[in-house]
Amino acid sequence: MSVFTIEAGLALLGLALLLLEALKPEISRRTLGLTAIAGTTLALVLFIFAPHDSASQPAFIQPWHQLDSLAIFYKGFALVITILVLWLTLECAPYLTRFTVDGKLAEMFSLPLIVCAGMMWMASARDLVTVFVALELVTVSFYVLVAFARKSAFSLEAGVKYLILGALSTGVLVYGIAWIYGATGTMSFDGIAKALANPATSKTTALFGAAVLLCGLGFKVAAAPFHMWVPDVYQGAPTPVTAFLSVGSKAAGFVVLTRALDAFLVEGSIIGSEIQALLLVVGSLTALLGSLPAMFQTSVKRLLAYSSISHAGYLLLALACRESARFDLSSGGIVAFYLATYLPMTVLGFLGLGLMRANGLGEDIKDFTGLAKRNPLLALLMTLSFASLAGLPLTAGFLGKLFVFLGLADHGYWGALSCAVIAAAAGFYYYFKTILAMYTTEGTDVPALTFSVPAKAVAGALALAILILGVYPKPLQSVLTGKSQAHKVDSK
Amino acid sequence: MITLGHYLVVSGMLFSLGLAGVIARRNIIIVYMCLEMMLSAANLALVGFSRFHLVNGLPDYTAQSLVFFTITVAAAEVAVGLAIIVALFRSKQSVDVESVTKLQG
Amino acid sequence: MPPLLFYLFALITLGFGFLVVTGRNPVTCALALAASFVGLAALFLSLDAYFIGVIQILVYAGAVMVLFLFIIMLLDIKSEEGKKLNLPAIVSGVLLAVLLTLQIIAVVGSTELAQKTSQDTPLSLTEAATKIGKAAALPTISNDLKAGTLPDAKLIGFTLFDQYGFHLQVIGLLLLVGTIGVVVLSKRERSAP
Amino acid sequence: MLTSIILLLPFFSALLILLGHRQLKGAAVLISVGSSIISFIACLVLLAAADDKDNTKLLLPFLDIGDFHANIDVLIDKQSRGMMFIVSFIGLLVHIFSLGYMKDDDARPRFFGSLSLFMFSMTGIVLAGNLIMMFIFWELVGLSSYLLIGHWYQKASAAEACKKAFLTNRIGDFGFMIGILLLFGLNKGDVSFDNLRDAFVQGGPLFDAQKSNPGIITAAALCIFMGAVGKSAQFPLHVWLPDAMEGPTPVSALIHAATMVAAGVYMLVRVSFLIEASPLAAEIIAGIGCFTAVLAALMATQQNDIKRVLAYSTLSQLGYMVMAVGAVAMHVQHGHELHGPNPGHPAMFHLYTHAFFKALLFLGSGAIIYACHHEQDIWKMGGLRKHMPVTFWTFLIGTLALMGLPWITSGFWSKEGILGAAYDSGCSILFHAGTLTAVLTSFYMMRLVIVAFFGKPRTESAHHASEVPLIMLLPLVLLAVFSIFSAWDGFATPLQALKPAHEPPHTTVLFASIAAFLIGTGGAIYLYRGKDKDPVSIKLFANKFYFDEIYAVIVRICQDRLAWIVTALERVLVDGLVARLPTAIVARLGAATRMLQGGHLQGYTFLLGGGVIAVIYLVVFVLPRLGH
Amino acid sequence: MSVLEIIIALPLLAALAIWLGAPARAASLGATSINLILVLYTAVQYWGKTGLAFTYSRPILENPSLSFAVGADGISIILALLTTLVMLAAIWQIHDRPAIFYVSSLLIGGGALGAFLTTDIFFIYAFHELALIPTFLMIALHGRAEPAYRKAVAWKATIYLGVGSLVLLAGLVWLVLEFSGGSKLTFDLEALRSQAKLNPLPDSKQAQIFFVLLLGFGSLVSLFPFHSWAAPAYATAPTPVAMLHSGVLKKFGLYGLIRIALPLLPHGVHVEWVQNALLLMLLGNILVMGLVTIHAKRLDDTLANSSVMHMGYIFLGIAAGTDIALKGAVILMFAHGISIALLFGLLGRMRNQLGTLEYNKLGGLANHAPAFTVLFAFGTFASIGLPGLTNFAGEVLIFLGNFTEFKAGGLTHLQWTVILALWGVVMSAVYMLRAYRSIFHGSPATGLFMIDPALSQRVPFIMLAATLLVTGCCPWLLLNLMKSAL
Repeated sequence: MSVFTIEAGLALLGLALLLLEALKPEISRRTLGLTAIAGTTLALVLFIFAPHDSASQPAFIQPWHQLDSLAIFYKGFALVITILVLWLTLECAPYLTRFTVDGKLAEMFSLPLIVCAGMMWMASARDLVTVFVALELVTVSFYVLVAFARKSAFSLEAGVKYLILGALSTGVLVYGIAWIYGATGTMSFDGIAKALANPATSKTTALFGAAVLLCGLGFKVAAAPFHMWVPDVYQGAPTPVTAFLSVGSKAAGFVVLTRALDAFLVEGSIIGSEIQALLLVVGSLTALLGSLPAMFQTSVKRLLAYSSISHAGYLLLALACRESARFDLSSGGIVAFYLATYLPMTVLGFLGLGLMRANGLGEDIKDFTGLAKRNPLLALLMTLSFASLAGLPLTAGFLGKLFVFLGLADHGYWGALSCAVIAAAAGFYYYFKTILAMYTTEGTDVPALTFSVPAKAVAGALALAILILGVYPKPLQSVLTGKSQAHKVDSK
Repeated sequence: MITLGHYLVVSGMLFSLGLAGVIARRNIIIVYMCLEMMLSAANLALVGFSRFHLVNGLPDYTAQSLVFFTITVAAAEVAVGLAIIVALFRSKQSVDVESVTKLQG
Repeated sequence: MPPLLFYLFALITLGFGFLVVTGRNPVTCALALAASFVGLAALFLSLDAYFIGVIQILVYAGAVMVLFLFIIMLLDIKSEEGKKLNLPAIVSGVLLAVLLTLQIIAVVGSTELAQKTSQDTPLSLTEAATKIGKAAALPTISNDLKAGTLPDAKLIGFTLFDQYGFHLQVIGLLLLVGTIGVVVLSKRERSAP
Repeated sequence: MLTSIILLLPFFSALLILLGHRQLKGAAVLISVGSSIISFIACLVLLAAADDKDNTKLLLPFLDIGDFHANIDVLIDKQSRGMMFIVSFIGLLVHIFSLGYMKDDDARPRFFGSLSLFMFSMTGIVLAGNLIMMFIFWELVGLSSYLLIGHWYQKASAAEACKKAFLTNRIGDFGFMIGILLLFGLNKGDVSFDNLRDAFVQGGPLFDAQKSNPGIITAAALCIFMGAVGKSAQFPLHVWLPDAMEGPTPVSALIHAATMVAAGVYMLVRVSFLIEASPLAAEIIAGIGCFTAVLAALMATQQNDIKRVLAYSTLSQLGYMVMAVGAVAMHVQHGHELHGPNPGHPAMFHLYTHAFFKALLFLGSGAIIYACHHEQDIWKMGGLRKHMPVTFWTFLIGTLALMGLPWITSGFWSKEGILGAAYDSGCSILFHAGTLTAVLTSFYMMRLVIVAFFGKPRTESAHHASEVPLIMLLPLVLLAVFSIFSAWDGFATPLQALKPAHEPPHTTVLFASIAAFLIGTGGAIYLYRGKDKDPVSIKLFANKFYFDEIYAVIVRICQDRLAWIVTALERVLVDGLVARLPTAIVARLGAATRMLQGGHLQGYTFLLGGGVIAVIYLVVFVLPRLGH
Repeated sequence: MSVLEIIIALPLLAALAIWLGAPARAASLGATSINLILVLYTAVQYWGKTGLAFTYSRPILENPSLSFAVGADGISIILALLTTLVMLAAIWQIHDRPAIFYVSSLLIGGGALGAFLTTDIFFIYAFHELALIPTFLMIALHGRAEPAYRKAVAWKATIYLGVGSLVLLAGLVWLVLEFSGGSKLTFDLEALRSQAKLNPLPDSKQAQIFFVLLLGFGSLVSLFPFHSWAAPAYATAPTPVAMLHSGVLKKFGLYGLIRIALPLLPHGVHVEWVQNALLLMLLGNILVMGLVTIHAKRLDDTLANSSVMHMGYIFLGIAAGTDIALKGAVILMFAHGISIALLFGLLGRMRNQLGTLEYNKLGGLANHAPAFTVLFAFGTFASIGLPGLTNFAGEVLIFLGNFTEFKAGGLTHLQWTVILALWGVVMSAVYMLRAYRSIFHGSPATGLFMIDPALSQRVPFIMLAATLLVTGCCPWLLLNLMKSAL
């Protein structure tokens, strides 16, 4: 079974679920949710065992679909995050249904499948048309998902903000595509790379197009100054959707960004140095603008939003560091690695939030007070998640940061490195603030928290992933190394 | 003589006009209209480039395909967007951008 | 296209666009937008993109604008502005628009690409008939080309279904998602009093 | 083996007692006294031992890094053997005396433990074969002195006194350490006395340094001397010794009269080669010694506390010895040599005789205090001659020895030696001041004896005083014997005292000493016979030249005020600049960036549009010009 | 498998076990006792040897080359010994406290052990950071002050340590990049060392990297002027944390300088501007902090500030960079760790029993608690630098080590600094004796009641005091573990 079949199947499964709910409205959300999870898990299993070479794909998709290492990694990534989000939705369902008009969640189980398919296609895209189409599929689905709990004023507000700003960024993106196309005469990444390596190409036009295009993509990955939607939308959206946005959508954005930058920064590119400088500036700014305001947040969910901005900054900085002979990971590899470490820690954080909401608690830091007493295991796991987000060693988060720092230092980008360091230092403050709340016991005499065995299992697995990635990243690295090598060959 | 530059400038002005509207207007529906204007401006640029980038002596139809997709996507976005705006109006009795300022800080 | 017509349509496009941005009444704005899109469609035609021009009128000026008008009517939105103008927003909006325009003009001015005219880059339809590979196999296209007419819709159709068949499906899916979204988002509360 | 016993026995005794005295109870005293007896015997054996060729021996390892060694090596020569005898003999007598004196003290085990610790440390100083070992034990005697002065720590004055003693010594040690470091550097890391001496004599690195930069040798000598200034309570660090009298009297006898305070002199004699190498240092040393001698003697004339009189007298005598060190060095610098292979040194000789009679005087005063129920004011005594005859006679012998009763007492000979050295030094001030000190010494000692022992008892406690028990008398008698005879060859030779070789005494010196004795004694008898209160009152002397007050001001300004100012600066400047300012900046930035997130869509769209324009501006219009 | 891995793992496993429900005291005491025995075993095995021993490496990444590599030489073993001793004492003296006290002590100690016994820069760094969260939480939650104040203190310390370790990370990354040359990146200390021997960097570059490392490591060790976190943190921290952090964890920065910075950048410290900067900073530690300590009016302030001050001497040893001085620095690290842990342990007890630590409210405690007084005296005199207790050996070696290169012509900056630093020895006697006098001497203040601890609770303190005495009288015991020249 080819990878493409799996992707298409996933989208079809989403449609089928929609149809099922429409025809049999009495079907329980549990069944729907479990079916979706089972389907995605099956897809993941099939995907793992499917042949991973382009040749095995149907011929008609070859012009726009590629199956290099990066694509494979992100496809797997998308499947995993989708499963987690579906499961989180199921876990959060009791309180989510309070905010939907009919008390149902059917689309919350089917739309993620379609989104997942869209993200998988984005990962494989070879040209800007495919990127645009897949990206819009994902974005439009997210418009719906963010505003899904529309009885909540927050969710609706988030929906409106995401809609307006998202549409604005789509406009910018298309405008950028237009200019890139104008400058290079092609929409495919390979063609763009080839054209940019040609000195005859008009530099100003190319620069303009690339800049506008990157602005459009920057919105998707929450790069400063296009990040301002993130805190509001993340805070307002239902928690599973927030997790999906902050991990899935961001990863998809980064895979496209990686592809675009691979083209823009190709060997001998006429716009290479400018774009690289832009990345450094924007990355540093993003890391700072994510970290600094986060220090004053009182809502953990909003804090995680800012944290995700800050992490986007590191990822952008990683993208700015091109290959180094002394380093087995390409910048795309580092980004992939970082995202792989980012997944468990962020999802674990949102999982904790969701579980607390499910227990009737709020999302403020003060709601975390005394968590260690009420549920030591959850507190321990959340501590691990926040420690990893802060980048404490022996957790996954540290390695990601270390690679970024190594890359920056290796290229001598000291200014960017110091911004990253300042941002990380500020990060200590707000992550530790939350950790402190969990262990504070004064003035709280609240009953113990309980959560289900599967929840424990998933959270435990994520925590384990954080630790394993933190101390034994070799398997992941070797996967990425092999793949980014293949990717290099592919893109040439 | 009308050059590609003319089209591009018109497209750019339309794009800027849309942007100005998006920033300046308070009625979300009008904001949304301005967004459609921006998309159309991008389309104009695309079509312009495609006309002047001949492939086999013909306009480049890949770009025009993208324009086609953009228009379609815009339509879908409008549908979803207006639905959200309707939902907003239902809950706030207003489509003013200032009615959504609860999330901040 | 004669320069005069170009300027006319450009003026229509931009003028009505300006009306969209400044109009007090939403209905005015919507109608102005439709008019602007008509001007735009004319510009598309002048660029030999007949199909796109038609689509622009059909989909945008037609369907989309009707939708807008419909919603405006449905929600019965008054021209509620008038008294309170957000002056800083207007100033900054204008400022940004001017800056962006100047930047674009500067970029356009600095690139040779922008100097191309339709005379420099004429369509060579008859030669094209032999070069277009697979599409040449379709007699309607090659015949039209040989006859010296541009089979615009046919060529786009061919490109869409040959190169972008999959994308078309995805767009379909996207429209479906949009539909579902509309249903989900505008469902009325059943237990509403 | 012998030296290990002498050194380590008191160590283990001290350790055992100090850490376990509550379990040991009475046994503690026995352990301590027993160890001092064994040490004394071992020292006697050591006296008899023959000289070795290589007299520095490794006893215990301490620090050993590559070529650098700073171990516990003992240097056994005439000087250390003689000194060892003094230390162990007086130590033993003090132990015995304390058995009686401290009978009623609950904290007796602690006292004896500290005493053992002192014996250990002092032994270490005496046997030290290198400067670092000497420094180690130098500090340790400081500790034991601290513990013993603070024996009655409940008393605020005792608690303050022990602190003062330790801190003042620390200041001296500050210099001592610098001196050691300089010598260590100059002599390529070797600070054993033997090698240092060789490095001078046989043209080693020190010799070269002396040639190339004599200043550094002077600096080293003066720094080393600073250690002696602290330990031997020379001006300006003399203030701790009178206060140290807060300790039990046997301690004053042993530590603050006979042995520890003399360690400074002992050490100076050990490094005499260094002082001899620097004329300036020798002059300064002699000057300070001489100044201290006169100053302390003046202060002693107006003291009323029996122990304080003795304390100032000790100061004065130590000044004498230090002056002798300097004077001898000056003498040598003029091209003279001391006679003999292991020549006697007047300072060491005076140290030797002084140890006996000053210990005797202190123990005698202890007996008086004990008898008078811890009354120390001499004006509240009187007539004790009849109540305590043995004490009186022994005390008198000690006094005469200190005054230098011509020909009979040991003190006469040793003092005459010092005056002789001063005379020879070529600096007449030294000689004149020395003579003046001798006059004053006779005066205040005679005053003490007359006021305390003659006349009528002036208080009840003096009236009821009775002779002390035998166990306290025995040491007095033994010491009295030594006070008279220790200068005789029959004693001095086997005890290996560093008696200067017999030179025909200068007649001037001889006359001067005798005259000093007579004038001082006569003056005191004339002034004080039959008086009930002091007929002379010189505030300046009674208040010790206001040194304590001046120092208190200095400490308050230089230390407490400075500390206050520095603390304030540290809080405001350092913490402010390093911690608060950056934090405030970051916090402000955070707050400012948060303002961007105002929640208004129009603001967000503006930022987004502005961002696009800024990026375009940067990428298209700025960066290409920067030539990136 | 190396015995060192067991030593590192034991406390961490014990902490996990306690968190999951194992009896706290038994588990932690068991683990630390076994650890002490294991460390002593390694010390005996290593006796008189040189070079790295007990090495074992588990590769984790190939490029950049990263491995979980353990190995110990004399310095590591001495510091591991310090860690286990202080850990045992700190845990033993915990009395009637929640399990988090045990867990955090184990984590801090385990982190320190990991840092001292691994030979891969990545893990050396990582293990140190492990202690950050427990320290933070313990000060913020269980500190001995008003909640608002202790939280502020915890924040200050954490931000300082966090920022310091980030600067350090930057320095380490720079180091790794410079020494990896054109080949692949490696974090292995031994590999970097051999690189440094083969291709030493130019002096100016060494100086720059060394300075960054100095700032990074220095702020972890409260090097002036990056010290202002330390005193309030130690004064406020719960007893076991104060013992472990000031006694053990703080030594990490110094260990890093001796272990990483000096061997890789041997000329870095001798370049004039670096040396002068370091000398100024350490004089700040000694003289400024000495005066600040003199000004202190409470015992906790005195001890906390003094612990900052004494770091200056160790830096002095590092500044000299000679074999003797560095060995002295290591010994002083050990000595200071033991003595300050002893003092903080006793201070905790005083605070519990008396409720106040202000000098003008205390007095005469020696009358009631003689054994306590003796134990405290050990700490006091050790920190004064009295011979016979370990600190002296360290200090004197540091001073001597600065004078091995001596020109008769005059003193170098380094040597002038030593002379100024010697004045600090006087100052430390001033404040420690003042404290001792105010607390123990004099007549008992009214309303104060304090008794000697029961014998079983004396054990941890006796253990520390005995260590001071034994290694103080026989510092060659420690020197014999450091046969190889530094």
